[in-house]
Amino acid sequence: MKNHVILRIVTKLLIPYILLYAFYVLWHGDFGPGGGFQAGVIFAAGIVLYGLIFGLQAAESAIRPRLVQFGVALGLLLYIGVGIASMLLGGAFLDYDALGYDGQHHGILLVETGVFITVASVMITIFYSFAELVRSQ
Amino acid sequence: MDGVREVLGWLFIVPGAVFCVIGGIGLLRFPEFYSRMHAAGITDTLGAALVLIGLMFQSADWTVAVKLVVILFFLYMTSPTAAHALIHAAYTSGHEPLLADDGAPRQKGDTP
Amino acid sequence: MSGEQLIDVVLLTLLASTAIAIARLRNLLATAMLTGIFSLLGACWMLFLDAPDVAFTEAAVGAGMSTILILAALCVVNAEEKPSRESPMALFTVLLTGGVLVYGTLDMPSYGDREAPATTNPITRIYLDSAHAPVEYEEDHAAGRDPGDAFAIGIPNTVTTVLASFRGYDTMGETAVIFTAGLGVLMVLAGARRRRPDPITEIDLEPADEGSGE
Amino acid sequence: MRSARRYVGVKAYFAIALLGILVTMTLALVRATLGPSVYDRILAVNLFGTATVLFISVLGFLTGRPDFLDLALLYALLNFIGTIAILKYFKHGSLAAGED
Repeated sequence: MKNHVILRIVTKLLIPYILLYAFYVLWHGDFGPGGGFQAGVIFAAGIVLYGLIFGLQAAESAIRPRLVQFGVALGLLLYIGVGIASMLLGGAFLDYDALGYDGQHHGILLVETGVFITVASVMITIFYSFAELVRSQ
Repeated sequence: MDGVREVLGWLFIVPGAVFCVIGGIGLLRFPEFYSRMHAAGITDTLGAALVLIGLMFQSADWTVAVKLVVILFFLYMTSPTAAHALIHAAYTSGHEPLLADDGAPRQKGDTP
Repeated sequence: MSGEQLIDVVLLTLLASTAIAIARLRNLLATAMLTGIFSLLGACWMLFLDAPDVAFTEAAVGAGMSTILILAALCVVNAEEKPSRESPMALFTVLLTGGVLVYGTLDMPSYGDREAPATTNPITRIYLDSAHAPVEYEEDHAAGRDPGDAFAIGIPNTVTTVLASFRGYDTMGETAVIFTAGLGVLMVLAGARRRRPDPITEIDLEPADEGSGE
Repeated sequence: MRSARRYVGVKAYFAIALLGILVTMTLALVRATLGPSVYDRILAVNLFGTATVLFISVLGFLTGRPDFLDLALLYALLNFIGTIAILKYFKHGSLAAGED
């Protein structure tokens, strides 16, 4: 697929928009359909498209597997961290009102970002694992 | 204003839907892959464009119209590319066209 | 039959026939493609039932990932399903389970029922009212008082509010489930990779430079 | 209950377009099921994806909820990936290969 000029050019044109759309879904989820989970899947799909066209090697040098494995845990930690922060600030666990002015809004955005990081990382990790499995056979 | 919208709706959306159905019928009835590709192209480009342009005239809000333009742009970017990749893959892997250049069946087969 | 019901019936018929086709086909690649169609139809149907958030999830997963993950799994196994014996016992079990499930739905309120618990329960009102912004919140905050209405959150999309704020614990659990699933896949596949060392194919990876294609 | 009030101002051409798109979907589904070669099936799935984008857009206008268009945009962006993945699997037998 790498020698396929038309596919490569269109993919290069398309991937930035897919990633941008993922962030739109993440941060616009308060107002329209969408949220962290959907955004994570869309982001992962963009990376997977890059891997499909330019090869696994190129995708892994763009987004390193170590980084992705780090992200799998980071997202969940961010989620729990918001809960603990609201406890430290005097509220209950995950009580966003304790986070200050407009705390609900900020708390929800932070939590959704955590879900986004975990979901995107898990999806990319699964793709990398399967692709490497086939390559090493 | 509403009358103009009405007329534009009938002028764009209904023909768009008709072209979609035509593409679908061609996809089902044509004898082999390359001619089916041609039929599917009608839905992918003409049908989709007419329906989406017709919807643009119906939208009450400019953000909705912009979203429709963006949808049309990405459809026009991806579906011909996918069609090109598909036909390239089929041709290079030795999938021969069933019909000769003059439209006569090249071989006895399942042509209806 | 109203037009609305017509569309409902057509969509459900298409879903059922896709499912039957998936069950009948032996070629697993074709099955993967029909699964994609099933997901597209499912998203359309959920959207038709006014559930854009659920449809959005179905769309993102169905169009983006599930086909790719099925294909990735197909790379490892055979692409043709082995013909299996059709035992009457299995058919009986499936029919029994399906019958029990259908029997269970008889107790549920019918579609669009005004008296359904989901519409009469007061919590529904609280969830839906939460979209209003807390009116005097800014002054309350400046004065160091608690806001007047504890349930006013001020986010227009109620689904996001319920998922991330009212049911924040549930969503945290779901994230933990995804985390565990990723961890499981990583450990299983990494183990499988280590058991089959193949130094030759591991080494001959071409350097990734983009310009070589033209 | 989805009230009938929402459909009072309904335009007939939206309903006609919706039915036409449903017919197209049915035809594409039949081709995807029958399709003798893999390429026919990929073609049918691709067409089905386009029909879905149109269905969602028209449904959004029919029910007066244009935020449905976010979904149509998502499909317009992502349908491509599935087609490419199937093609790549069919040609190379793997999703990881980098060279053609």
